[in-house]
Amino acid sequence: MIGTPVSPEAAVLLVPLVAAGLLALLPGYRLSARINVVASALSLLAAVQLLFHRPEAGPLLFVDDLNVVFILLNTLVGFTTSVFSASYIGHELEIGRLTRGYLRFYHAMYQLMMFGMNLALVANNIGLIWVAVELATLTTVLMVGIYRTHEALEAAWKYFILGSVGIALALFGTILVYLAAHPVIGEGADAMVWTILIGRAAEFDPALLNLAFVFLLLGYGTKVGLAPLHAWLPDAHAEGPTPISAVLSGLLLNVALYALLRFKMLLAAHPGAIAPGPLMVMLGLVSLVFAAFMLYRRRDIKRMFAYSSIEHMGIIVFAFGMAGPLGNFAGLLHMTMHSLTKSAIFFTVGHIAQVKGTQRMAEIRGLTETHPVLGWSLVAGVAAIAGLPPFGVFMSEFLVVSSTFAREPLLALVLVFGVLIGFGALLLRVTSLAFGEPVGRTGPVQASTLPIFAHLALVLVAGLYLPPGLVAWFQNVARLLG
Amino acid sequence: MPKLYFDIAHTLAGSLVLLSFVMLYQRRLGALVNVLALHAVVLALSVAWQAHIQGLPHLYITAAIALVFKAIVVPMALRRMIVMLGIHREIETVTGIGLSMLAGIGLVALSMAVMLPATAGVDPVAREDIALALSVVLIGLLLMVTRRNAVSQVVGFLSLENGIVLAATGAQGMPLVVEISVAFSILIALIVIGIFLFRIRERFDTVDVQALDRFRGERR
Amino acid sequence: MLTALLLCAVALLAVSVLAVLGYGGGRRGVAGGAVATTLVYGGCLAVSALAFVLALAALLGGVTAGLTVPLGLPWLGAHFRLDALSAAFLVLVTLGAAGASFYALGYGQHAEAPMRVLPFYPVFLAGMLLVPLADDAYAFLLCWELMSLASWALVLAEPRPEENARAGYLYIVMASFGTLALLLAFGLLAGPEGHYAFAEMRGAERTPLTSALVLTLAILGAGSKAGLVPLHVWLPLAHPAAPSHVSALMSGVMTKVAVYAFIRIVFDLVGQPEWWWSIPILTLGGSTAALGVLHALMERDLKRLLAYSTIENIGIVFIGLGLALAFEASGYRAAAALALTAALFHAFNHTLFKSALFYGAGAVLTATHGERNIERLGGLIHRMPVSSAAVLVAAMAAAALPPLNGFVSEWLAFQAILVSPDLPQWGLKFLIPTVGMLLALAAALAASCFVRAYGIAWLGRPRTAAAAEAVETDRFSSAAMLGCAALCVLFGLFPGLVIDALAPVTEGLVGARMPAQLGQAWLSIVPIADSRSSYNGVLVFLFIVASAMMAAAAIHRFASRALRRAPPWDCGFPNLSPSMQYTGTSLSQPLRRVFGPVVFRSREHVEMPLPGSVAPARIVRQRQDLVWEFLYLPIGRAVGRATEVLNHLQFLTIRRYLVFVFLSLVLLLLGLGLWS
Amino acid sequence: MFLVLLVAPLLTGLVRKVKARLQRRRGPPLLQPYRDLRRLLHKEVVLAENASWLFRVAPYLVFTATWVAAALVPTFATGLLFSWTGDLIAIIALLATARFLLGLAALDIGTSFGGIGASRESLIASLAEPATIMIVFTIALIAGSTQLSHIAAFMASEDVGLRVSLAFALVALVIVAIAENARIPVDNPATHLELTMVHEAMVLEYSGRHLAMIEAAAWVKLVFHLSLIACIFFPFGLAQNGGGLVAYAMGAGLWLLKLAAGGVLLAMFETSIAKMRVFRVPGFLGGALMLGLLATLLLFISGSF
Repeated sequence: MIGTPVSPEAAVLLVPLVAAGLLALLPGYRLSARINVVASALSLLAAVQLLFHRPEAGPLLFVDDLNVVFILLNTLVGFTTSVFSASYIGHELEIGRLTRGYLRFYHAMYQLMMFGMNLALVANNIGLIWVAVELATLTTVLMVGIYRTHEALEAAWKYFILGSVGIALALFGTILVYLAAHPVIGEGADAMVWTILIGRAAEFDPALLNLAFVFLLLGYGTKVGLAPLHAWLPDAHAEGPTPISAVLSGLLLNVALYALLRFKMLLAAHPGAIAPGPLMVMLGLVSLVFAAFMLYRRRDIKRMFAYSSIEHMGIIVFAFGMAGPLGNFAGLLHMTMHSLTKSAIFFTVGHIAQVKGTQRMAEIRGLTETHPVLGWSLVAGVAAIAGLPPFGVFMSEFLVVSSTFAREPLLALVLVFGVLIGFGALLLRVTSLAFGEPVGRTGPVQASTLPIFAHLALVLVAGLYLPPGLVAWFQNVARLLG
Repeated sequence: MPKLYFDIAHTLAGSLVLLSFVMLYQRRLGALVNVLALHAVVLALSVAWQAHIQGLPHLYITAAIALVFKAIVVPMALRRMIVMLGIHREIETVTGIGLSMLAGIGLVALSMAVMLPATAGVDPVAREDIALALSVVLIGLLLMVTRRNAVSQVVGFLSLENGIVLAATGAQGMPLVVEISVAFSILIALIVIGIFLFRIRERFDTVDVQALDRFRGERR
Repeated sequence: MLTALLLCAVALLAVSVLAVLGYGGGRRGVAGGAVATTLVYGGCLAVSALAFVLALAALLGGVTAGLTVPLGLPWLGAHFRLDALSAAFLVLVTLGAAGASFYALGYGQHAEAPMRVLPFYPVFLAGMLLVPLADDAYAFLLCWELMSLASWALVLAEPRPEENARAGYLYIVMASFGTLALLLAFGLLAGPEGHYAFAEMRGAERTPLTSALVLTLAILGAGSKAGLVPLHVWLPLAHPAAPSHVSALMSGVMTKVAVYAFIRIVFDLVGQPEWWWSIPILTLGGSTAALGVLHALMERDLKRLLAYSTIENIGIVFIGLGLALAFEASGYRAAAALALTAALFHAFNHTLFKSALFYGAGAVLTATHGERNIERLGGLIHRMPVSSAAVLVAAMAAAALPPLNGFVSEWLAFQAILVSPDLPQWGLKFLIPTVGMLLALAAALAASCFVRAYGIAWLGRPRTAAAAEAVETDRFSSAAMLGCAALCVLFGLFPGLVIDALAPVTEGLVGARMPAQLGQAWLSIVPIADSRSSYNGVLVFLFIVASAMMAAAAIHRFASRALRRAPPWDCGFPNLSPSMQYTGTSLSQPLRRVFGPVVFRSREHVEMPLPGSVAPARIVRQRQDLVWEFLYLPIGRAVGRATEVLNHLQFLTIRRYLVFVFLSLVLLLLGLGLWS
Repeated sequence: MFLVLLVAPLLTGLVRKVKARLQRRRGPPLLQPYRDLRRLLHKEVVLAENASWLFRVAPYLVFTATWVAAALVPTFATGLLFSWTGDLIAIIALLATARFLLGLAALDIGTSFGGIGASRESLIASLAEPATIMIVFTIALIAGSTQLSHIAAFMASEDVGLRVSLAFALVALVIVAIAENARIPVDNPATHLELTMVHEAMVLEYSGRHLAMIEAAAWVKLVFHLSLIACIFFPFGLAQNGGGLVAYAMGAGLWLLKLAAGGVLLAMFETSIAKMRVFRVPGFLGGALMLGLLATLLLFISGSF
């Protein structure tokens, strides 16, 4: 990409967009799958370039330390998911769950969704962020419903309606922010440019900012999957194709969270506004505890991990709500780790569901005996997501819990309670899934284990050793977040 | 003159709230759709007025979209839907009409209480607009959650969205308003299409897949 | 020294990686498994033997060293430190590890699926090796959880029967509970700024409330790992589920690592203790000792029985720790040193004899193809002479009988109790004698328990064909057992060796040490003063041996030497069949009748068939673990109910979900309105 | 040490004689136990077919453990040779060792009687032993030592006085001694009735020299307990360390007298009371345990010594 006429931030957007167009036209799923992988790889390259080459903030696009984290994560997981998707989708085609036409649609939508998410991440205009999030949502809605079964359509519909309401609320919040900025910055697009807003946030009307934040919290919070706004999330994860579940959990939630964080920074920059922290802490805890309890009665393996995503989003939002250098650092780390781990889990689960021909957990047992690689990957993934060392999630949970307990013991106790409850549920399930008397089909696997191993290895290394460069970067971001 | 501007804007926004209440009050679907159409017309007027007083011609586009799409196309589609899907003409409510009216009044009070102190520094036209818009949004949401059948829920969502457009146009010089209203229209169109496609009769959430198969002309 | 120890841990991890790679490399099949087993356990043995030498040298040489590795928390690094306490526990850990590895060289060959054990075993060892070395909260918890996780995988190494999976689940949940408690404790110790290094924690100022909270959390965290009642429920399920050498490690060593954690936090990091801290510890310790042994007495599963006995011994260790805390808080440093030495010594002894006992259980398992129920064993002493001798010695040590090591440490604990009237606090004046009674009761019941265990499983006549056809175990296993038994005897005879070796530990923690023992006449041990109490294992042993020889010689000289084999007499009852022997259940029946109704709410009722019916009459016993009944089940039920109630939220209509959105919005707006 | 061995059968003989006399029988002669012993020693051993080495070794070990324990009690003089080898706790533990081995031996043949015996013995022991420890606590707290010689010396000195705790301890110790020695009302040493025996059931399979060792051990144990009571609670006349031959002789004579008195009292007690049901024994011993605990608690609380 070096020396290309396109600047990296534009490349991050253009590659998926062009690829989407291309994929929409091209028949043949093998080729499409490859193009999909290549396009994702190119986006990743472009994103990596952003690390070294930081463009000036424009009125529409800008890149700073914060969103580079998200973009990089986004493109990375997008890339690995596309690799996974290539093998996954092939199998779906074989067993006839999808037709070729739908596959073409699928690949195009995949890139379009990546475009939407990348756009939301690099956008400098709060209106543009909103549009991009909506785009990403709509594309995922279509993908969730792609199997066209009763359940899939229902899930997509639920996602669509709840998402629409959320989006409407977010828009109202965005308008209110504009309204707050308007007397200070003046009319026009400038009053929606984030870099300008943050600079003068202290002069805004605090009450209006508060109000805006309530709407934005609920609006984007719906996308993040915070309870009690979460209802779309489990079904969407469970009924859609597994690569989409991975991307939803690993990426889309992050994108919405990113939007939320931007506005949180805006509020934090104003001394007179309400502290956004307590609200986020509250919602985070509610999500965590609620999702932890919900994990127990799940029968569908993907739905269970979807609830686990809610749980972790709760922890992340909690961490960002607690703020402080440790809290933000932990939140950021946890988000990264969660994305990597959860997508790895979904990769594994996808293959498991394909091998076993079912997503019902009662019909999947004794995996470590019948399919050692998948079984142990699942165990490792669950151990990682449950916050067991030496995986990275442990480090972030360690930081969140220990830093909170000294400040707010009660909150930390609730947090620990929720974590423990969730842990119990996850381990209960993984015990029966991975151990015990094998049940169900024992056919061979054609799994692409590379993405799984890559993610788990990253998470493992992160639990033991974080490179100083990364730490400095994250710490910088944590400072940015206040 | 500014007084007049203000009064007209105020009246239009106020009548939007009033119409929202009328929607809450309606028991019959057909009438509800009619009120929705009227709601959209008033919105279009209001937007146009804003375009006039703010001197922003592109807002006329928004007004036109509101008029054509929301006041004519969507209500027509909804009426057709009622006929085609054989939806009950009675609206099944969760709470009594009286109660939802009371709740609506509470919501308006809430939005005033929240919004007016918050917008002290804002231009009075926008201030009134935004407060009333919030009321419309909240009542729209209330409509969605207290009505059991799909059409009235769509109506609720539409009025919610009208409130947002009102707010967006009220905020002076806000960019992207047109784009946003277009995006929203797409959303609404999708919802309406979705209801058609999935034959969602009574409830918002049971998808009739068999109907869908018939519609697509293929059997699995 | 420290670096070398860390390298040992790394070497263990490397062994594990090699095991996985070897597996991935495709060397499967029986032969490959055997080679891998030998290689892995041989490697572990070599490394842990090396580490043992290093740790021993460090302990005796008084080495302290610190090291920071750029791992773990980025701005902190992983701190490691070697001091007397960690060296002492390292000696224990590595000794246990070396023993288990050696044993497994033979025992591991019988494993059905070696690859489910081999990769995790070295990791488990590494975790236990690293915990005592860790010197910051993150490294500590990381190693701690590494240990838990690896042992969890080992518990699940034999995933069938289903019970084992359940045991593993309960174990990992309790372990995680413990870790979270420790995490919170460290969070408090570290303060809001996050001073996670232990060195910083030691110096920090704390309010009494914070310290008390830390104590509570340490009890919860370390106690759940160690198996303190009421956090013990997982232990009798999980320990036996693992392969026997791992059971030995879990019971003998891992619980001690938990004790280490407790000592490190409460004696070292928190700072000056308050006197009342000892109350919960003593209470828990006493009840743990008594309840553990009572359960052991009722248990029919050989390995589970041993696990319950572990609980008992942990109780004894904690009694010692509680006493030490009480003394230290009141400034009686010498007495504190005595109590702490008793606790540490007992921990050490327990490692030795419990390892031997679990090895023995493993040998039984191998010999009888997995028979763990003592009611189906019997007569093994004839078939397995070497193992039976080693196990007998270990059982006597576990029953705290002189001249073995188990007795010495309990004796020290009694001595510590006898100093305690000096304590000024009234609460302790009531509590300590009671705890002393519980300790005595536990010791006596332990003797009964091991009479029962050994008598039923090893003596008598074989009750099943499997037991009748048992064969002596392999050389490695018997050598490991004999080694442990020999050490039990050795430290029973020369307890002064251990006591003096522990002196730097107590000096470091409570600022005093027991008087040097090796200088005493005739190698006897004198905890406080000659006139107060003393004990001489060697002489007791010599006396017994000498007089036994004398008696035997005299009898053989003067008495008839005639001997005739005949069927057992049994009061003239002819044709005894093995099933007419006393069973373990009937053996413990009197004690069950005495303690059962209170402690277990046990019931017996007879199902008598109607006259004329040919159905057998049955006696049905019920025994409940009240802790399980009144603590865990309610929690489980509460969670169940909560999930059931919340689960309705999964099946709502979209409209209802919208209601949630709507209500959150209205609530937030209301809140905002009220706030402004 | 050997003195104990010599006296033991005599004491048992005495107890039997007195009992018989109290029951208006003539009873066996005083020296009958010696004869029993000799007879047993000269008989051949009938060993069960499936007896293991443990079964054959146990009698010797049981005997010696008891014997060593008895030898550690300052019978007639304090500061005997090697008395610092083990303190009171160690002595009790030695007896426990003996009991442990005997219990194993009882189970070795695999008969139902052995099981009954071991089972009941373990019940008795597991209550008697803590009670003993509590008594030890009481005494040790008063005397400031667990060394028997020191205790005896302290008790013999003037500054003891009368104490409630000591009385409790005495009663408890007597109860324990009765239970430990398998006397009525806990056990009946003379019975071979299946349902009532405890100790006898355990040794049912022994014969010949093995039985002789076991019997001797039981007799020594009785001497041990009586001497223990004597030396702790009635330490008068104990020869002090290095007190000269006369003092030793005096002490020995007094000790014999004390034993005789104890034996007579025991016999009287045994005749005047009936044997208990096995399941009433825990109550009996539990009483001892409670008394011991109470005594210790009182001492802890009074804290005055």
